[in-house]
Amino acid sequence: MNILNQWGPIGLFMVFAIVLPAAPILVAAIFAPRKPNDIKLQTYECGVETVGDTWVQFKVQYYIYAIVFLVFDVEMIFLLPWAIAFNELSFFAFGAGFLFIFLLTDALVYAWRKQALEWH
Amino acid sequence: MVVQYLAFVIFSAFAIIGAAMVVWSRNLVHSALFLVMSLFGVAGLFILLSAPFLAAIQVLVYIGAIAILIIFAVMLTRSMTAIREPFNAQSWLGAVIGAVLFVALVAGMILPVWGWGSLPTLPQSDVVGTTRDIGIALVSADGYVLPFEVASLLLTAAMVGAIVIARED
Amino acid sequence: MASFLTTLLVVAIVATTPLVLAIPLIWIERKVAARIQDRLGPNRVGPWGIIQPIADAIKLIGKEDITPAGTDKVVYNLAPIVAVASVVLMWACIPFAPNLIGVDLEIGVLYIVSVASLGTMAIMMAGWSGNNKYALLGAFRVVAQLVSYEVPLVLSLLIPVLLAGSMGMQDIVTAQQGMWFIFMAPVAALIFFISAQAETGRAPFDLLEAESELVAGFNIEYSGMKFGLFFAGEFVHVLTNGVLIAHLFVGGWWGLGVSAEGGILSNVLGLIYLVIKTTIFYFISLWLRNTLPRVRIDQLMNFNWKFLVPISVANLVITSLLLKISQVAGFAVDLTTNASFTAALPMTLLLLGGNIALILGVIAIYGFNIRRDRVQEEAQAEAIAHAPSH
Amino acid sequence: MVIPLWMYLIVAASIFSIGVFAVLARRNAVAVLMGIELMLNAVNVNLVAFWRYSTTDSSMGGQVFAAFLFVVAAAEAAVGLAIVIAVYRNRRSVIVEDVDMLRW
Repeated sequence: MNILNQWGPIGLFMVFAIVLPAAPILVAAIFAPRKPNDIKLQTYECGVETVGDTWVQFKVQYYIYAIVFLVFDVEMIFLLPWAIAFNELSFFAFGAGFLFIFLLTDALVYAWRKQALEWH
Repeated sequence: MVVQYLAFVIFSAFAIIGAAMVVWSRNLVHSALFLVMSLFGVAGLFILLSAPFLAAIQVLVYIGAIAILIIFAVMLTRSMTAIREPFNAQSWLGAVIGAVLFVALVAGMILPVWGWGSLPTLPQSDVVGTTRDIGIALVSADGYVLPFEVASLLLTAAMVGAIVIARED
Repeated sequence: MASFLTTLLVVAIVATTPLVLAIPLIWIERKVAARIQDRLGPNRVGPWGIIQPIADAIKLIGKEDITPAGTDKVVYNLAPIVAVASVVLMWACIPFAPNLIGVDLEIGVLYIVSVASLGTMAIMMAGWSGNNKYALLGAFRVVAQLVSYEVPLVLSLLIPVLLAGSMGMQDIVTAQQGMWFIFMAPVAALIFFISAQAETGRAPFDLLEAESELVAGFNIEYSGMKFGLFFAGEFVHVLTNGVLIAHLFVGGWWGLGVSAEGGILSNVLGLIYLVIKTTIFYFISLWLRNTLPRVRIDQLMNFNWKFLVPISVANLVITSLLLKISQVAGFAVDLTTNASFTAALPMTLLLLGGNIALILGVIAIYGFNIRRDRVQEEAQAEAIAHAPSH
Repeated sequence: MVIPLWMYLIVAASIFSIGVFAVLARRNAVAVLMGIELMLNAVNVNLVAFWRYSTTDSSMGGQVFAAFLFVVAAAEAAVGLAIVIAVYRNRRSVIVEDVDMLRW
């Protein structure tokens, strides 16, 4: 099977990639001393211990960066096959890719003009 | 191919158990992490279906971007992460609808049409199209060039819309 | 069965390589940092302190592993594993020599990028599970930085893919037989290097940790081996970036006396060339880390979104346009089949010209903007100075 | 021995049903959106499975269609979550039932 030849090793790789970092943690868990006390288990804070769950309000700015990133990431779905097939594309197909990039640049320009990319 | 079956079972278990835990978890961050698990299983299924490009895109877009977006949104609406009652009053109705849908799909559509009764349809060959073929199909005039541009437009619109809606002022 | 055992052996070797390399890397890193800062660095354990990282590892194993109260145990323990796993998985399809590669996937580059994006998830998990608001805030900043810099990274990654016409790592390296891609796309190489540096979260982009100012970032609640794993993951990630740049832009294992067909000599020489190239980029990365001052977060974001991303989009447009023109005009060569130096030269000159034009254009635009801002500021200062006192 | 098509379809159907249940039963709007993502994923599995097992069509239609679904999912997530954030800002709630201004 073609697909198994290529991706079977990747599956094995995944097992190794999980086992290799897990092993030192387990080894450490066996050898490391364990003497917990209340002070030691406190969350690392300045001064008074937080009461209840962690509770912070976050800036919406993080979300906006994530949106712009998402759009460019999704763009990759189309640009990568376009780049691979580049040598075989007609001028028309090449132009289609151009229009695609242009439309997305539009979105970036919009975000820029609306100061959505500023860090407040 | 025993290995293939094994991989199929593992990935399906990832996908289905992950999906079930998305619904079941009270903590929304756990839900999001189980969603990642489910999406990962689906990526594995894509590989079994000889679509490695889509599998990699699944990891890149869903796990690398959409899951991050969801966790950001969970954090931004943070006082709501631990709602005492995660299910609404009609949840039993939802469960019934979901179960009926599943039974109807499996017993009504999948098994009669593609299941035991019919001839087992098999893939044409082991070697299927590559990413290059996707690229050519996307931008050639007799291919999907119009959806390709519309996708770009949709992304632009989504980004503009999301920024407008989410901004503070 | 035999083939399965061979595969298992190959996978085991390739997967352990990055983690084994992490041990000397820690020593090299500390030594280089010390020399740059005019110190001696580790010099007690073993000759030149070379055993120091092993002593560190033993110390980490013997350290008490404190899991603070209120943590989400499963996610907390999973996060360092995912962080390291994402880096280890990247090595699955990084070539070492003409015939030495874990798996030569058809979608190699995409695989590497998507596996690397798992690291972002790990940071989010680490920051959230600690039940500490500073860790969470730190994680948010890191994630915002990582996702932002992934955009120029992937956009500049597209250029080698475009030139080689393939996403497979070996194909991209093979296509650079006559001409390294850095000569065809220096701008892309530079952007890739900068954003890769930011992806590892090191100086000058290390405000997520800011060791000299803050206590730590997302990993504040971690101690002992789990903290060590985050650290090891970072070290290996820097090396991985060096290897990636070597492969994508300076010809990977190509060098004098290497042939694509392989053979023992080619493989050995190829590995040596790759190590040399990687070392150079790794050293530049360390050098930057130890000499540049840290940027502020608004500078970080502005630099990415208003400088790197527009330039990488423009670079993509210019490079693809010139490539198409040279194909239509007929002097482009198919780099996968015929890629001697002379054959690739006209195309390279054209692309290089485009890149230089891009650089000049960027300098002109930013120079103009800076001058305009300064003139405005001076005019304002003038107005204030000459304003009537009443 | 190849995995038959109906196995993939059953996996997709179960993910889809779970997604439907999430959309109908969860109170938190973000969880509802996660349910929609699950449903879209199930559809994607179906698309790719039908493409792989199709005996008549040898084009890349299935994969291309799935790629467009990624775009739709991404757009849906971005805008949907933005709406949730905006609602939360104005009404301090992400419970779906609390957002009932349009209800008659």
